[in-house]
Amino acid sequence: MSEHQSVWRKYIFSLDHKMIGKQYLFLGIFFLLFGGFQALLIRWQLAYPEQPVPWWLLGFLFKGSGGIIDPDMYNQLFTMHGTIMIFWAITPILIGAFGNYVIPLQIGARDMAFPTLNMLSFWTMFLASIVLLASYFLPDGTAAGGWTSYPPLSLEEGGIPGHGQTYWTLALTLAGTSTMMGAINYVITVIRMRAPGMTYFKMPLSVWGLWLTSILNAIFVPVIAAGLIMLLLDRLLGTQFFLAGRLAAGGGGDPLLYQHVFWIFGHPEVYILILPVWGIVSELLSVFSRKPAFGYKVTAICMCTIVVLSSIVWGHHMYTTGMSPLLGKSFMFLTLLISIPSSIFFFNWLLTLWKGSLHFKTPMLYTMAVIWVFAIGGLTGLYNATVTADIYLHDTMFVVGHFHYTMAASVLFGGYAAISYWYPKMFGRMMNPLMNRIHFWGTFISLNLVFFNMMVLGYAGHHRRIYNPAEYDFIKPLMGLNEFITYAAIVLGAFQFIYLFNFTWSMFKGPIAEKNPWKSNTLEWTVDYPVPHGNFAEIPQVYNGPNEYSNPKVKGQDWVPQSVQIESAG
Amino acid sequence: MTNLKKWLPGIWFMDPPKDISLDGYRIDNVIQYTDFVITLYFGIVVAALAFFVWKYNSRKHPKAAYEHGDKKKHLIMTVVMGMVVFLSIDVVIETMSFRDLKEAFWNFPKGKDVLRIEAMPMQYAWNFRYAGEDEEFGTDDDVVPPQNILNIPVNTPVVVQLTTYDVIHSFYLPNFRIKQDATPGMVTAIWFQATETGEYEIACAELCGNGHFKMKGYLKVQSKEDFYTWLSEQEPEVTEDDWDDWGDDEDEGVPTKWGWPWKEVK
Amino acid sequence: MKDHKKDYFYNAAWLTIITLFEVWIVGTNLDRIAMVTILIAFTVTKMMLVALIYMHLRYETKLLRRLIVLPIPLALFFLWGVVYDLSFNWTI
Amino acid sequence: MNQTLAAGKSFGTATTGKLAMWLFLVMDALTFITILIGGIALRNAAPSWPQADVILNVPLTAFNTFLLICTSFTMVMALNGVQRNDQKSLVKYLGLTILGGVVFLGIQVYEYYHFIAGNESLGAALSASGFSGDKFLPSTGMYGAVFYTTTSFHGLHVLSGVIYLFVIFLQAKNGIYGSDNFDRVEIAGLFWHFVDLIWILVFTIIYLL
Ligand code: HEA
Ligand code: HEA
Ligand code: CUA
Ligand SMILES: [Cu+2]
Repeated sequence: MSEHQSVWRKYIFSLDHKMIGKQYLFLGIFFLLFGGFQALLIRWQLAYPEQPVPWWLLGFLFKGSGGIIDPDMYNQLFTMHGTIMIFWAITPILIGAFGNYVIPLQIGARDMAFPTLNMLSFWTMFLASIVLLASYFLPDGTAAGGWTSYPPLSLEEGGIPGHGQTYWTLALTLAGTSTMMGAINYVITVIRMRAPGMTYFKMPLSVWGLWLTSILNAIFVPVIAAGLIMLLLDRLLGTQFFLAGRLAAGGGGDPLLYQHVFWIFGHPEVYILILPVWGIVSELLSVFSRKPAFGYKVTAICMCTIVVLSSIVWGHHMYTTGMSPLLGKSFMFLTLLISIPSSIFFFNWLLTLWKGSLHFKTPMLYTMAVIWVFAIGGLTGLYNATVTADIYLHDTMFVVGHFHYTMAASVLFGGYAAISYWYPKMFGRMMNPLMNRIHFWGTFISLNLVFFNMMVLGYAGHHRRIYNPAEYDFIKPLMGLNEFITYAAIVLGAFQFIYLFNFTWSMFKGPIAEKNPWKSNTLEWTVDYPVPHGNFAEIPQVYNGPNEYSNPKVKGQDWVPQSVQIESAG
Repeated sequence: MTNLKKWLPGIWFMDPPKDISLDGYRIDNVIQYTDFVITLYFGIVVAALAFFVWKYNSRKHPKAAYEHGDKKKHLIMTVVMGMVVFLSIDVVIETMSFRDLKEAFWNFPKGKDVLRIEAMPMQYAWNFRYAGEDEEFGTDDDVVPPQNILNIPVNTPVVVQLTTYDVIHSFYLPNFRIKQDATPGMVTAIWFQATETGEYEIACAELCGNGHFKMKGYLKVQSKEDFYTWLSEQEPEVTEDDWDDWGDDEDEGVPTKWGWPWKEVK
Repeated sequence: MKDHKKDYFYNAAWLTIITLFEVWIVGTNLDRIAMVTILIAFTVTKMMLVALIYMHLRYETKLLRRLIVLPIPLALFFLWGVVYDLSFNWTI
Repeated sequence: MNQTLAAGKSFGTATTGKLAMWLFLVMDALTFITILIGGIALRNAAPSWPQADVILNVPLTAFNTFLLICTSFTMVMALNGVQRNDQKSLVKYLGLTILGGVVFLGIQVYEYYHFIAGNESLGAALSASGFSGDKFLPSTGMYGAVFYTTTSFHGLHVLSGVIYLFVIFLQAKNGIYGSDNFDRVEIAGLFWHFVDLIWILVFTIIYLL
């Protein structure tokens, strides 16, 4: 590899998976901030409906409407908040950044299978971001049909003016294209580029999670691509796939078709977001308990089972559409089946801690928080899965609470764990543990206050996506709680800046990291910082599983790199 | 299982809207049961976490056990755990739910006693239609009350059939614990029965545009006599013959000709 | 490497013959259900011929073949679910 | 950046690029299948659906099908050529394949043009199927929507295939492929056959059923 690369090749159009991973990371953090800011505006409106946005929430942005958020703006806010958080924050951070950064290093490869495709994938995502951001400058604003964008509301005939929805659809199609390129790359890389000796069941569970996520991406993003194409044609060419009733002159199609296509993709999508976290959590629990992951194989198989099951349960988002009894019952049954593998690997997580030697480094704290929040998030999924309970809870804040626990809370904590854990390898320095601890506790407490109380609201009947809840008498008594959530959310948001500060500051001022600060076994810790393009001087030969911690055969230390034969170690 | 509410504490400190329906308790019950078991499991998880943190932290327990957990007994243990969760939560709530669907929510009442209503939400209002004296929809004595007004008699099963004028809406009655989407191009149905008189709210639970948040209806549950008095006081709407034509003929944004011959529920 | 020229030629011939037969059968007034069944059977045959011979799936490993076939049942499940739900109505 | 592929003999001699192409084809197929599922579901729920041969020109399209089958044959012959290091036949058959693809596209464009420009006999066919007007457009009911979406999406694939093959063709003319280096020809061939395979499905569903 030549050392004389132009800045251009090195930082911008880099082919190095590590640089591309970082690019994704920064893209994701930017949108995480952006989406988080929108969340706070949503919260402001829910607590103080139609009151001027204060300056510290950038109230001047709403000068046009007298400082207040108007209904149209509110719809745009949560639509873009959901879209951005899912497709532009979590996907780039967990799959784009860590998929890229971690997979080749952990399986002992020099790079991705297709470095150019990898670069193209990032730049397609970048283009998608530009299209998405451009929609903020349209005269009628961004899309406003919810992140699910059900037609006919998301069609011309549905009554939302302007081209925001078209931009949204285009941006999402582009982002999908990027994701598909990435998915091909990750799947094939894991199949093809593993170092000698790295069998499937010697891969770290984090690779398992990322790999399974990519498989889901490969199968289901094409499905939503088809849906988006049809939506786009409906908007641009006058087809009527998703129009029916009075709005569809001369026949027309069926809005339910979109819902099916969307959720055939949409349900797996939520597992796409959580699978990397499950993998990372399984791996980190083992590292910081200094103990092999309990039931490693079973955990991997459970994740595979969930991948399979996740593709046949989409109907649970549509119980109230007038679904036939047969489908309703089948989908409930299939959905509930997921709790078996979920609780099995959950049990394995807990038993990994059992008899371990727990080191509460910051990545471990975030990881343990995932156990807490995912237990709540997962278990509340069961209410939603129940047809009768869901007749009441569907489209209420209860669902919002459920998915923030699973998505926002679990995935965010998983992301923080991953960032803190791989930071030394990515940037060569350590993050400040004190700041991380403060951030951890602040986030953990306020986040639970925010999201748990959302479920309380939902149970009390508060439906979602409403601009001014106080319109309803039955919600009026809940407004106090709404205010409380908003305070908590503001605190939550404020604490994130500690992390952001720590993240940036440590990049320049943090203590230089050792080669293997966490004493981990996996291959990425066998190379020095900065990891050169090409990663390994010599492709390692893998001998052990990823979790040989506290192996009694190893003398003098409680870890052994995967590439060191145990008999000859220590 | 009778009313679970009596002996299981809920975990939500805000009460849901007052239940005034015949079957709402079923939904409350299944939620209560789920509350109970998941609190239990979450408690176990938290207890385990706390115990491990206390017992196995590295200061107290510097040497971890070397345990892969891949022996047969471990496999059996975890699978049994999974099955316990499945049997104690999933199977139970599934049984409850299927029973309730069969006995109540999917068991549409038939017969003379049933009040039939057609509903056609639009951006952003509720239109309701009663069959009138002859109990046939599409005749000249159909009653269409002012928008957003729905009156029903107490202790009478009510079947509402829905379709929509424009985009998807969802007919949500918090006090009855139910909702049903109204989707263009199809007629969906829902039924309920009130057990108490009073005034309640109807909400739209599906995002339908800028006015979604104030797409609110007023539900008045009256005694039977009051209801029929009220009904007879309403102006019957003269309908025209072309049923498919509803909508082209708007009067200040209020569709005049709409409705459909009553459809039997499967 | 073995020479498959002959296979390729026969394959093209078969594909053409089946296509001609399909077009012909549509012109007859066969019972609708029988016609649909026949057409689907022929289509599947043709697709298999292309995949197995032209795309050399016949010469790939069993694992690859299986993996490629795997999404088909999934797609059929989607088809069933969507078709069933869209044609279902609570009211008649 | 050469790395020995120590792991994963489970796919035999299939190269990494080939596996990736297969994966891509499966994904692409899923997009197609979703559109087709939509079409089938809508058709199944529709009160009426025109007989295929009333509006569409089935014989012409049958010829197109035949053409695609032929190009699949020439494509595989091109591969056969390069495997035998027969440069001439590689270039010749690749050229024929591209030509076939272009003619296919030409016929499709002609068909579209005929529909979009409209004429009286088309108008008669349309009204026989319950549509008004004498132009057949994407907005002509569900039928037009399904027809145009599937066929144009397929057409785009043919177009990309033609471009893709053209690149390979230029490279082949420069003689960079040979009996020890034909992986990329094979991969391009996979894509081309896939386009044919999907067309078989589209032809049956849109033109025959
Ligand atoms: C990462 C995201 C994520 C995850 C992981 C999940 C996980 C689950 N979700 Fe969730 N869900 C969403 C994100 C997610 N969901 C989103 C975004 C929506 C709304 C979209 C929208 O409408 O906008 C949604 C909506 C949603 C609905 C539709 C609600 C409605 O709109 O009316 C349903 C219904 O069934 C559902 C169910 C489930 C179930 C059963 C799981 C299961 O996977 C959960 C399985 C886990 C467990 C069962 C817990 C594990 C077990 C234990 C903790 C017990 C262990 C105990 C011991 C060891 C002692 N979800
Ligand atoms: C992963 C996804 C995700 C995340 C993280 C969040 C985060 C938050 N969400 Fe969001 N939300 C959704 C996904 C998400 N949400 C979706 C899909 C919807 C549905 C949309 C729809 O209805 O269509 C929704 C809807 C939604 C609503 C309902 C609106 C309505 O129905 O009317 C509300 C209301 O309170 C809300 C609030 C919040 C809050 C307070 C947070 C807080 O957690 C935000 C706190 C802020 C941050 C966490 C970001 C700060 C980050 C940094 C400072 C950078 C840190 C630095 C480094 C990493 C280096 N969200
Ligand atoms: Cu109507 Cu929301
Ligand atoms: Cu789901």
